[in-house]
Amino acid sequence: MTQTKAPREQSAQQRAADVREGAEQWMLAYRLMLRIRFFEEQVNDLYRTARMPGLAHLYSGEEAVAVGVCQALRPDDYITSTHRGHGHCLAKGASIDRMFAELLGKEPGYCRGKGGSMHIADQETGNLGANAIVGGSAGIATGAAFSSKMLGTGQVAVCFFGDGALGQGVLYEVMNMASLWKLPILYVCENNLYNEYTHNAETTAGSMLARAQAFNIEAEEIDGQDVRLVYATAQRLVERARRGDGPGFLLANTYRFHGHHVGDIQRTYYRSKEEEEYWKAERDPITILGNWLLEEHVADAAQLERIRSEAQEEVTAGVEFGLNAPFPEISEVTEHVYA
Amino acid sequence: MTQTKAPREQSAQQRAADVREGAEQWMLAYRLMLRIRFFEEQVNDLYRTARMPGLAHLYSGEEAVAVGVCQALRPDDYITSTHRGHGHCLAKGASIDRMFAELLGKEPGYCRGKGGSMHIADQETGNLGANAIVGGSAGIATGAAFSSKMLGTGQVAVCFFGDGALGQGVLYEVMNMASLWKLPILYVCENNLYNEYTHNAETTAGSMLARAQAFNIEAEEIDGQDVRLVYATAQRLVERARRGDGPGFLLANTYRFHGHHVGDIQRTYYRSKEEEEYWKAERDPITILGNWLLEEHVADAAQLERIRSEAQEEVTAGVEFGLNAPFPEISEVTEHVYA
Amino acid sequence: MSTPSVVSSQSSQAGTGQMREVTLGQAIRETLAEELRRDPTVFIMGEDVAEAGTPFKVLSGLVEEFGPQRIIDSPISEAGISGLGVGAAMTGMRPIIDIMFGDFIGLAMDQIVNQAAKVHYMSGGKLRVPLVIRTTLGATRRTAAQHSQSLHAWVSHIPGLKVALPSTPYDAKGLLKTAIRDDNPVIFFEDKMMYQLKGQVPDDDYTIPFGVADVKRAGTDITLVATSSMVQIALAAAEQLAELDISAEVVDPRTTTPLDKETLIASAQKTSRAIVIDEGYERYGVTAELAAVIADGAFYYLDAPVKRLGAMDVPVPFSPVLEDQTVPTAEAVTQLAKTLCGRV
Amino acid sequence: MSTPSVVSSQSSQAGTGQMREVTLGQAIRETLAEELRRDPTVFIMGEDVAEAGTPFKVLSGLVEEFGPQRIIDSPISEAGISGLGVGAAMTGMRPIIDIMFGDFIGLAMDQIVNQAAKVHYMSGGKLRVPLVIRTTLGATRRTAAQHSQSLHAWVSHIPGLKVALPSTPYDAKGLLKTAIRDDNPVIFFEDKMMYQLKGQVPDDDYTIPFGVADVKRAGTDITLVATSSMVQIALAAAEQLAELDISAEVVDPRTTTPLDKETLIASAQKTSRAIVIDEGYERYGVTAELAAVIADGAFYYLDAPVKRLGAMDVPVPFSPVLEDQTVPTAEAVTQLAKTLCGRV
Ligand SMILES: Cc1ncc(C[n+]2csc(CCOP(=O)(O)OP(=O)(O)O)c2C)c(N)n1
Ligand SMILES: Cc1ncc(C[n+]2csc(CCOP(=O)(O)OP(=O)(O)O)c2C)c(N)n1
Ligand SMILES: [Mg+2]
Ligand SMILES: [Mg+2]
Repeated sequence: MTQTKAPREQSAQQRAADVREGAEQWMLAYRLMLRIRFFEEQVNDLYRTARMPGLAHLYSGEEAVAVGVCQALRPDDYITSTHRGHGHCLAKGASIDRMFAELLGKEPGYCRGKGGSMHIADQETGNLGANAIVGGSAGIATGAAFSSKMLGTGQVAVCFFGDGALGQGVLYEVMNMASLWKLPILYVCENNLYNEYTHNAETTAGSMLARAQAFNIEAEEIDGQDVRLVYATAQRLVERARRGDGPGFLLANTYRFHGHHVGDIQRTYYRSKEEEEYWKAERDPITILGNWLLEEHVADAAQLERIRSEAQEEVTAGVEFGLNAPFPEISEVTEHVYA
Repeated sequence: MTQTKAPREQSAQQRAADVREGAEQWMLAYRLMLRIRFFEEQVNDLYRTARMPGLAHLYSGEEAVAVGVCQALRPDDYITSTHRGHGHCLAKGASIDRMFAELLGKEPGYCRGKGGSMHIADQETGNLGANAIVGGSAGIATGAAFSSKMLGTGQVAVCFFGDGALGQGVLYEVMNMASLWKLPILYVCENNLYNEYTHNAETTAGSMLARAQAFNIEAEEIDGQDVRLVYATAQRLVERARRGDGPGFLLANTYRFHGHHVGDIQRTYYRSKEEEEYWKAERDPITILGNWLLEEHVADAAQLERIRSEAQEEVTAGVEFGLNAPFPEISEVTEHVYA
Repeated sequence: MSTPSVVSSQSSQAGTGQMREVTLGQAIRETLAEELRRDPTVFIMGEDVAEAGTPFKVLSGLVEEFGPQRIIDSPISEAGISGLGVGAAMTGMRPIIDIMFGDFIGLAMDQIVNQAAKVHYMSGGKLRVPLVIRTTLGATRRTAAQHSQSLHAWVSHIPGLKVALPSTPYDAKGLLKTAIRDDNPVIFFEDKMMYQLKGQVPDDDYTIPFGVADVKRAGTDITLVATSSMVQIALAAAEQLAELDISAEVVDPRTTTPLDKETLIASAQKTSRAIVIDEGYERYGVTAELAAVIADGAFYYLDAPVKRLGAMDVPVPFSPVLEDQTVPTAEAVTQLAKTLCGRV
Repeated sequence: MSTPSVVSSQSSQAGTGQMREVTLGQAIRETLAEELRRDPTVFIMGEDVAEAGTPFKVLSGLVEEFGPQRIIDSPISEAGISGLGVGAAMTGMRPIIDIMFGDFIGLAMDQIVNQAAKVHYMSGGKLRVPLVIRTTLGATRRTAAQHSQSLHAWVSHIPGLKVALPSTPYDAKGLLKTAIRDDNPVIFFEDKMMYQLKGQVPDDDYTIPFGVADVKRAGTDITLVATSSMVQIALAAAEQLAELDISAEVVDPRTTTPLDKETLIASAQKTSRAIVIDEGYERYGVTAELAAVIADGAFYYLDAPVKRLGAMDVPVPFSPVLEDQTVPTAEAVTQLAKTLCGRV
């Protein structure tokens, strides 16, 4: 499960062309990944300083998956997300300030403070919502793809979920339907090796890829730390789905740098410090892309540093906005139960 | 999905040895299949003459699956069954009279009349119960296999289900666990082409076998009308499971001769008369075994005829027993809610 | 069971056109056909809904008119189709999901309760789930414990869901139209044994608002609150009671959520006695809520405790002699009403 | 919330040994350890139950003593592990299945309700399902709508299931022992917010029979029937009421099914007033059944209608300012009790 494919071999010419063509996109990817990283570090800080109610599940380390996949999407394409959803929201275009407001239970939050970290939804960016039920959005995403097909809108739906969601039967139920009806959907399994505090070797028999292939779904396993590879593969599967050639399944191997949630500090009983260090040092998707940008002379160190500080500023401004925002009126508690 | 493997090629010598060795078993298989056939014809008659409450799902045509698999089991091995469960019960050793009593809601029935056709259970023959929820017994069978492993009893559990149950997510959840923990279980998918009134080509994407293989489960697809092949394959998978080498999945291609249930008379909108005639004329498991017994001189026509009439007599006696049996006392309605 | 229902509110809500006699099953079918014609975003998905028209044959003919793109046979995946319905509802469609037997909603409870019911609220009012889940309830069909339950109490309990239980062809049609046009998830329970029940429906398009109880028969001595399958039982009991000079008022809430508390309470205040009858298990069932609401709201008017008749608290047995014990009968209602009215 | 509970029935049921102070979480853990030691057929299965000891850390240390063969980390498959538990229970084991959040039982409802609850009855009394499903309830943890529900009304509704809701360490231990030794499926709900609550438990082995309510505090003016998380709220309200010279009796049913109707009714008959408090959604929830039972059984003794306080009928919101509105508070109970006692 842990082997990952290297980016395909390319001719030097081809590569130079790709670099030129992709330069703007990869610079944006770099910015988006940093935005997510700084956002999450700020969330962690809010938790540690007891300024945020409840918990949150940080996406740091997995940024290339959300960003690479969402770069392959149209603005009106749909995504569904998970308990570890901040990265997906941001990659699909959510604004930092309204996200912080939501995490803090404030009125200008995406859900007026009613959803919180695990339920951010934003229909303007096609985000049908994070979901606190593992595998809980598989049906929703498949239904969105169904709508797209029925209404002929050409939209694709992306369903993000973790390796743990492979334990949920409903995923197989809807993958079967998506395949039967050739729905325009991409199932993205973010394999970060763990279901909470349990390694997936203990919970997941056989082959993850084969679980989708059994339903005749086009499936690929890739290194989820390489945003360019994620993008290229997602692009192929998304366009295939959009053309009506049926659903795809993308198994992206990745890693979460923090604990399962912000409060998960003692982790050595389920994963080693060495493993964590290895991923942070060698497999950080931001470093990987940054190095590539430098090597290919797409950007110089100063440019990257500028992006870094801009992203940091955006996050700082966003959290200020959230902290200063008002709570909803108490009377809102009984609003929005029914439409 | 519909191709079936031919019995493996054998040398003439090997075959002769097999015949001698198997003679008694195949004669018994013939008797058991006839018993099921006549039982089901009698049930149909009870329905048509309005002597049976409710409905029933007949197993006629599929006898080789239950009989072949159960011949590979120890008496204390477990089975779980389905809404189409009479064949499984009888093959595992249930008595005809108590089954009729149950179908008629009578006190000497296996469940004192409380279960009826869809819930016959008989722990003395290891039958953990038919189940009216499609896929509903997958968890139970897997749990029985788990007990066997925990208690070290060497028992194997067989989970019978129809092709329609491949739509139920819980099946994938428990197959994953069975594989992870190498539980002694055999999943038997009786693929009779239909989910009620819908062909499984409309409901089932990809490969049925691959759905088990994805979990690293040893899977085989066979002609379910050949009881000897069913036995041989089940035997191999059951003994493998019993040894602790992990679960098996047997995809048995078969056909139900009657409607989905006794009341399903008009069937041409979902399957053709020709298809039905083909299976009855060419693929009747009882005829197939009967012909083989004659060809191999295991039995002559008179012997087979004797078995036929004995089986018919058993069924006739059984239905008489059921019809004459008393209903349970009305006070029983509140008994057995709690143990 | 053949007592004709007195649909008192009918004339007030119906259009001005002709009335026709149809069965409850027909009423459902023609409502679906009318809504499928009216709104191209409506579709039906479920097991054996197309050519087979469901095992109850309620949907027969729809696939011929609307085609297999809109009347969709699904795999046997109750959770999956419910989840797909939620997502489709959030993105512009109005799905009608068919769950063959109400007993199977256990398979879909997570999708119904954690997804459908909560999406609107959790998103701060932005996303909507105009989803209808049609399913069945009711026993006495000799189909035993896993095909005979009336589990509407579960969903009635969940904020964000609406729950409708028609008891006549007229109500079935008007409530189902409302359900389909509603922007919220609605669970619609049909009594399997009532599909052949006949009644008048208007030719004109009409809807019945949710949360409006219907007085199926007016009376002065005792209130019989009854739902779904139990309405005909209550009406039959009212007939029997009339012969004993006890005037029973039969009130059908029609939707458990929202609940028309006012009408229930007003009736009990007027009659000073009430029995609540429902085919769900009695304990922690719908009778509990309705009885508690009435006992509270009519406290100072009641001459006797509010009594409840639900299904017996046992898994439904197969044997007819046993099964028949488990469901409230007109005789049982009559007997209890007599006792409450001091006529032992 | 820190009011110490007055466990009146404790001495009568406890052994003769010493008492110790433990938290509710510790009480659960040591009960499980004792039963795992006593009976080799007991095992625990669930998500992150082994080395992690669950996210609530309630099971910490068990895998070290009993090994991964008996404390089993499962895939994230609530339906699958529940189904496996049913089958294992039918064949000689006594499984304890851990469903992390009560909100997730929707995923397992079919297994719990159509399988576990019915096997014994459907088999005419032959097969048994000695299964315990441990899960949680309760809000105010800032975990929003899908992690904050108290869904015990659903399972309380189903014949064949037993449902226990401990409110003190003493009750948790005695009820859990009974659950594990019971030959029926028992759903055991623990309040997530109460794991740190301290109380006395005896050193000796003891069990608390199901269906026996406990008077947590005796009183004469009003009965407060409260379950699980709401018992401490009721006790706090009783303290506040005492200062106003209103003597409140706090009764904890401890199991909703079976229900000790007699004790509830007798208390209300004595005090002539009752409020039922439970953290499930109010509509069609546990408060409805309890209120209906009391309103019926104490009808001729009541001076005021039986009142109910459940969770607000809204999906639980994330924002603390909103979430705190949704759960009954001691102040709300006190206020309502004052009104009922005519002290406005
Ligand atoms: C149905 C369900 N079961 C259990 C949980 C508790 N839970 C929350 S996250 C999680 C682990 C999820 O693992 P994975 O899907 O791999 O996502 P990751 O956290 O690794 O991103 C669990 C068990 C849940 N939220 N929903
Ligand atoms: C969960 C569930 N959904 C639907 C049904 C209704 N139903 C009964 S049998 C059946 C078809 C089953 O098909 P299959 O599993 O292939 O078995 P077969 O009848 O062909 O033997 C259906 C849909 C059910 N009993 N349980
Ligand atoms: Mg993971
Ligand atoms: Mg079939």
